[in-house]
Amino acid sequence: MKFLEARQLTKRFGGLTAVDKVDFDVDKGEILGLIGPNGSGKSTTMSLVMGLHKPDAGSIHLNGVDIAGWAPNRIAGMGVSMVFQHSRPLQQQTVLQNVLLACLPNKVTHLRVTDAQRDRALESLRLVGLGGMEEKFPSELPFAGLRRLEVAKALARDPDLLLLDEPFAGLSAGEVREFSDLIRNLRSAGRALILVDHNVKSVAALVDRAVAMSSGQKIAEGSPREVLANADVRRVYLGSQSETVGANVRKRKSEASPVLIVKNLNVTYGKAQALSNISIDVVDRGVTAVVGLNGAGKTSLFNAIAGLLPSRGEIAFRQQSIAGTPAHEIARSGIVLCPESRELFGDMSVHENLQLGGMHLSSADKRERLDFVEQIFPRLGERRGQYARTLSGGEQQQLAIGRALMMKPKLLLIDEPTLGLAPIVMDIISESIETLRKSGELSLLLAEQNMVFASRHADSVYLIEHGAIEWSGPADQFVEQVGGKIL
Amino acid sequence: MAGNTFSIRRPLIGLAIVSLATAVLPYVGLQEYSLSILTLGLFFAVYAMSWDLLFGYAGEANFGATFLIGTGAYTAALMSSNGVATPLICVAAGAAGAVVAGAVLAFPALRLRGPYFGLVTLVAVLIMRQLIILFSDKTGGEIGVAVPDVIAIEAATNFHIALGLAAVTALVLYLLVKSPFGLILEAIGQDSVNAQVLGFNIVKYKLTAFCISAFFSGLAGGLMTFYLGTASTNVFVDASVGVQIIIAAIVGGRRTVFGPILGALFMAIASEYLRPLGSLSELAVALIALIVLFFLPGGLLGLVRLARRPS
Amino acid sequence: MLIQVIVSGLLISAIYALATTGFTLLYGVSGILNLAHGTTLAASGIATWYLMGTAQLNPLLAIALGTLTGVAIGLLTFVLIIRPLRTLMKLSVADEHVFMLVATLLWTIILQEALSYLFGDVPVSVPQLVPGIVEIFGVRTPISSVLVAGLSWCVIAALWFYVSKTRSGQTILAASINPKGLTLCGVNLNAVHIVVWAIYGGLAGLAGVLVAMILGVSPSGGLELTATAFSIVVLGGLGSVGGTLIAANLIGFIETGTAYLISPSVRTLPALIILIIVLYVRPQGLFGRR
Amino acid sequence: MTKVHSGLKALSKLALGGFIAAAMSVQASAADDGPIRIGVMAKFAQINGAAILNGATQAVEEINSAGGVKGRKIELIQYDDQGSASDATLAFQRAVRQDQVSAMVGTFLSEIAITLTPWAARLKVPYIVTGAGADQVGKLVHDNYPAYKYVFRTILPASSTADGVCQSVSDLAVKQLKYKRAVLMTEDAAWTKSYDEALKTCLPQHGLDVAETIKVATDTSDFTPIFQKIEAMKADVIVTGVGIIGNKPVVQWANQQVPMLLMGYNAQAGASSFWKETSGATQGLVTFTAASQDSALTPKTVPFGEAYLKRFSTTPAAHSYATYDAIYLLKNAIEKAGKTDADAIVTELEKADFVGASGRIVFQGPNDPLTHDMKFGKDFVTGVAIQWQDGKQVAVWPSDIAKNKIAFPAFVNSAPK
Repeated sequence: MKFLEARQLTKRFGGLTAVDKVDFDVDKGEILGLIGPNGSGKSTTMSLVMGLHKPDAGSIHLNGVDIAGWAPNRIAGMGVSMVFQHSRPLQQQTVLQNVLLACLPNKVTHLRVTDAQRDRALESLRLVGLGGMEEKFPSELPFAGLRRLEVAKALARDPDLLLLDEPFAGLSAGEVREFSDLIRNLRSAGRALILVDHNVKSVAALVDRAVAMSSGQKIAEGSPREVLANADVRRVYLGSQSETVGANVRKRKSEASPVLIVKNLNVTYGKAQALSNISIDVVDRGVTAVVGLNGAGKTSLFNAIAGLLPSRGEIAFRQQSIAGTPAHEIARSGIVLCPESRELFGDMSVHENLQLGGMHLSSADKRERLDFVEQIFPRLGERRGQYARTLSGGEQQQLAIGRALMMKPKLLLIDEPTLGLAPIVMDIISESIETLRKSGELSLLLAEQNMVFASRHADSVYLIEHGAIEWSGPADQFVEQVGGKIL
Repeated sequence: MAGNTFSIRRPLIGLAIVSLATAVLPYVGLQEYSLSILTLGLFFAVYAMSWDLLFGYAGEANFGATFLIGTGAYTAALMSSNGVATPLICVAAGAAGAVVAGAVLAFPALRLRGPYFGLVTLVAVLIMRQLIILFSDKTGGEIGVAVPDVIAIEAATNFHIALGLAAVTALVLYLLVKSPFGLILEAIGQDSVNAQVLGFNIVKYKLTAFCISAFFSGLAGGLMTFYLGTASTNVFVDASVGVQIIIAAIVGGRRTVFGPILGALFMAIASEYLRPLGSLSELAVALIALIVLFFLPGGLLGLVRLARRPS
Repeated sequence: MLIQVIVSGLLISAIYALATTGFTLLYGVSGILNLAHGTTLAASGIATWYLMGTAQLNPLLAIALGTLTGVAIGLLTFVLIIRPLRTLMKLSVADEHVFMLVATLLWTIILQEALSYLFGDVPVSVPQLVPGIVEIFGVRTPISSVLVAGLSWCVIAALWFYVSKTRSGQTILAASINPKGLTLCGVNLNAVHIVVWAIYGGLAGLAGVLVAMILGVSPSGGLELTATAFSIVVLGGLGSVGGTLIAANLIGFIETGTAYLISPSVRTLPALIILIIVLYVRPQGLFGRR
Repeated sequence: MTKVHSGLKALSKLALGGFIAAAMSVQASAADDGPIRIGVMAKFAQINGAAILNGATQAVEEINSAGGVKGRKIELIQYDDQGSASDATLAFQRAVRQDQVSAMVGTFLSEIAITLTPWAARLKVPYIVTGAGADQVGKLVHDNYPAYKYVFRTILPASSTADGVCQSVSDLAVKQLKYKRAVLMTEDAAWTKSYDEALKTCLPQHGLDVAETIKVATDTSDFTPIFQKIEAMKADVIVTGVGIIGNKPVVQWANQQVPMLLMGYNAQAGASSFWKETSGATQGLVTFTAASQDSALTPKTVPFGEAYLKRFSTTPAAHSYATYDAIYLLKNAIEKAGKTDADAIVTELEKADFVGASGRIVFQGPNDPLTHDMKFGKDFVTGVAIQWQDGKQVAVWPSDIAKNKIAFPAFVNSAPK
């Protein structure tokens, strides 16, 4: 019997099955990696183990006891700890007090801190490398320090099973290395660890076994090497081989000056630097792709261009600076964002969604535009009266692009157009991108995890890692020069 | 907490000095009328401190403070008017009654979050008011219950009672929020998921906090009943009195224990100065509170801290 | 008896429905529980009472001006309270919620005291538009009440038409579903909020006039009206206009039924108790989605 | 946290310093030759409070222009209780301890009167209640006599009101209109408990059956169910007892054209502004009240009403008469005592036999059930019943002063069923 055994774990949110009959084990002294793209259900799986969500079906045996459906504090009492991705320490208390909190028993009559508790807190701080910072306040710690503080809190509870949610997000390469060492040390102390990450590379070097998930299901399990070599996993991350066959990779160096120029763009979230000195040129009337793994900073870049995020640096659209312009004015000026989250009006019909996209057009223009969109996505014409939230994921993606097209964009930003879509829908999106390119009326900027998909359509490609441009160049050189390094 | 005993001791010494300094006010020429303003202000200070234990630390906005206060006041008043016990026993029973009523309300209400919790606590006040009117042959209805006994008649004595109560409440609450219990409560208030993951049963802690808040609210309610001489719905079971308490706590500075005292006294003294405005004085107080809310989110105590922190 | 319950229930429910529609619409679009709602109603009713009685204006003109009072207070609430709170203070979502409640409570007191100062704190009633009575299935009913109920449902129908059939209405609906999506469609959310507050004020204003005509209003009765509206809206599910309409009828009928069948002295108790039970069993309200 | 206490200290120094300075600067002088200070307390933003203040003002102005109290002027000081007992206790203490008033009049809400009664005893200052009618005030004085002897009342207590309602209703409804059945509709409040009991015994004795007693919640908004129910009982008249919800039942009675007269007691309907507040819906309503503009209860009643109308552009309410008389009672008592000493004033008040605007005022003694309440009935204070007719309160009872007969609103059939 393994220390932790999860069987047929299932969680539904409304109609969506976020976790679908997933099995996995982890033993003491072992690190299990849960990997998968955004929305694959890996974080929900971890929440089920911690008790933050109640599973709809399945069992979780910890040391032989079924803890499925227990309240989180009871599960914590069984020796399970969790490190959250976003830390919210107590700002008015010192670092030491924040860790002391974790050492306290669940007893309202416990009114004095014992020496033993204090020693344990100090020891945890030392272990994570925060020795000497005890009397500082969390606001005085750097971003990585806050992450360490969270780990110290989890460690102070001396857990048998430690759950880590995206421990590397937002960290620099050097910090990732230090953190990996820290986590490795935790395993050697005889603990069981589960690590959730989409950063496949760092996980591969660290974990003993990996479970890959996609659309709520387990698609592969085994050693990191086996999982990474798995065809399904590669398809989820890179796109399948069959799609690249016959790919119409074209080289086109536009003679016209770039339609959008981004220079030295910086975006910070509190202390975390999401983008540092990003510079890109978007090909006029062509397709430009920004590729990178989940969390690399693609969405931040797009949101910054669309005016949804404050940023520092230059953004010029057709030689005009648009930095600091309100988001709705940017949208009206012709830069239209079709976000990863799609942001549809769920309780309104397909037709109403499209109408809202074209609300600034004259009625004749609007009718013509509607025909144009329904020509590209015939499916939307068939589903005209249906509520957007009842559409399938692929249809929603088409509607999101369709609604953006209703605004007659000069530059269309599409964030993750293919994420989580079935191959057949991907083909529809592919075709639509080609149609738009041929129409010659707009420029496209794509953000993609699926690098093969991206390089197939793009004229020029930028690779982002950890918020910085790692590579840029023509699309046809991308696969040969960079492709291998990603996975 | 070890390592920062000093930072606990100094505010406590401060509390003691301020309390003692205030206690001699009757003997240095402060008029009896001024004392009575401060007396009522100090009772409000206790309400506001108790309320802020729930709001500032446990993160729950209780719109039914007067449900707890009213239970304390009416329990004490009804016992006294029926000749059951001496005033002090009535007050103690009032505090105990408030704890019981608070637990009965809180145990199910704490399952709810945000506006829903607030609504249930608000509705509790409305229902209690209705019941008092409905059973007016026992409760005195809209006329209230007159208490035959008094604890003290002298303005100075009543002032000392209120001051002592406020000081003891401040002391107990301050020690409590600086203890592991307070640390956990604050963690729950800021991020209840995280606190659960650290192994804390948030309902247990919030319920305890609710009972403590109820205890001091009920205690002060009972004592204030004996001070005023009657328990009546407009003073003790009224949503708008609850609003005044909330305003006092936020104006003074939430999550500070001492801030609400400042807020309550500020409101009492401000209304006294604004009295020449006649019926517009309440409007002026609300306006001031609104301005404080907008420009000093940390409250008056936050302003003092801001001024004392150079950077 | 049953017919009486049905007729009276229908009339009172229509007023409840109109008086709460604006409140729930506002929550749906901007996420704000305006605790000054009842006082906004009272202000409009009192303004109409004053214009009709003391200033001797034409009744229809007075009603129109009373409704405009509601619009003005709605816009003032947004400009003086809501927008400053959102722009001046950088609050977390949870904090913003509480500060919003406290700020609108303070605003309630300010409005209430200003009304008391100007008009005195007394309950007042707006004269009936058309005096006289009709018999409905043998139940004697004031013509005005029937008109008011009819008008309430007409306004609600007009609101429905506006939201589902006009471009501006669709924008507001979209803002309530997904404000970010609307920004991406090139719409200025701030402008949408102003429109919503104006519509809210208009709904509250007209409702206030009608409440003053049928039931009477007073400055200090505002909080009580807010509490009733709040209960109805929460029962129906916060932000769900349809749920609110159903809950308004539910509460209207339960109160009327209680008054007829049990006793007028416990009229509101069963509704309050049902509300608490619903909250425990289904905190998102009868028709709210989580 | 280390900064807290010093900050607290600094701020409290600041606030308290100014406060103390201000408090100490207002040192009142109570010299024997200065003006006599009398406090008047109510919530002045309310019509009732304004009526109390106006009654007091009228009396003080008359007395001062007539030479004052043995040459000393009366200074009237206003105290707004904001309708709250805690504000009221503060104001009462300010009046006595800081402004050093010789007596206090006013108070509309019973809970405030009951709260202030022990304070008047503690602070030893004569206090005449002129607005609040709960019997408990008189009972408190009775039970705690002589400690609570400082409290008097010139407004009728609920039991006297019930008495007056019974007499007026039986004269008007039974003798004049030949009615047989009544429904008692009273608000669900503490003061109506004894009111209900009294009427349920008294009315049948005069030949008016009480078909049922309907209690109405004080937060009732819609009266339709209540009126429908009453109508189904086939009664001839509705006898009301409302003090908190005066406006709504009247307006809805008119709107719904309930075909029965409203009689009995409606506190708000005694105020002259009631016509405006109800936009005229009160047409035809009959209520018992202390006195009215055209009721010549005593030679003083009508002149007072006329002077009041001239001075304040409105007609007096019941509390105006009560407060007006209270000030005169105090004046007489001080003159007789020759000093403003509280016990001396009380002794004189207890001996008073004074014809005021609301009747002949003699206070009940320590052995009567409601000590220091006015004696009620023929030759003492009787009260009047008025009916609202075309914007005016018209006295319809007692018959010797009644100007008009009962008139019927269009929707009320005059004949008994």
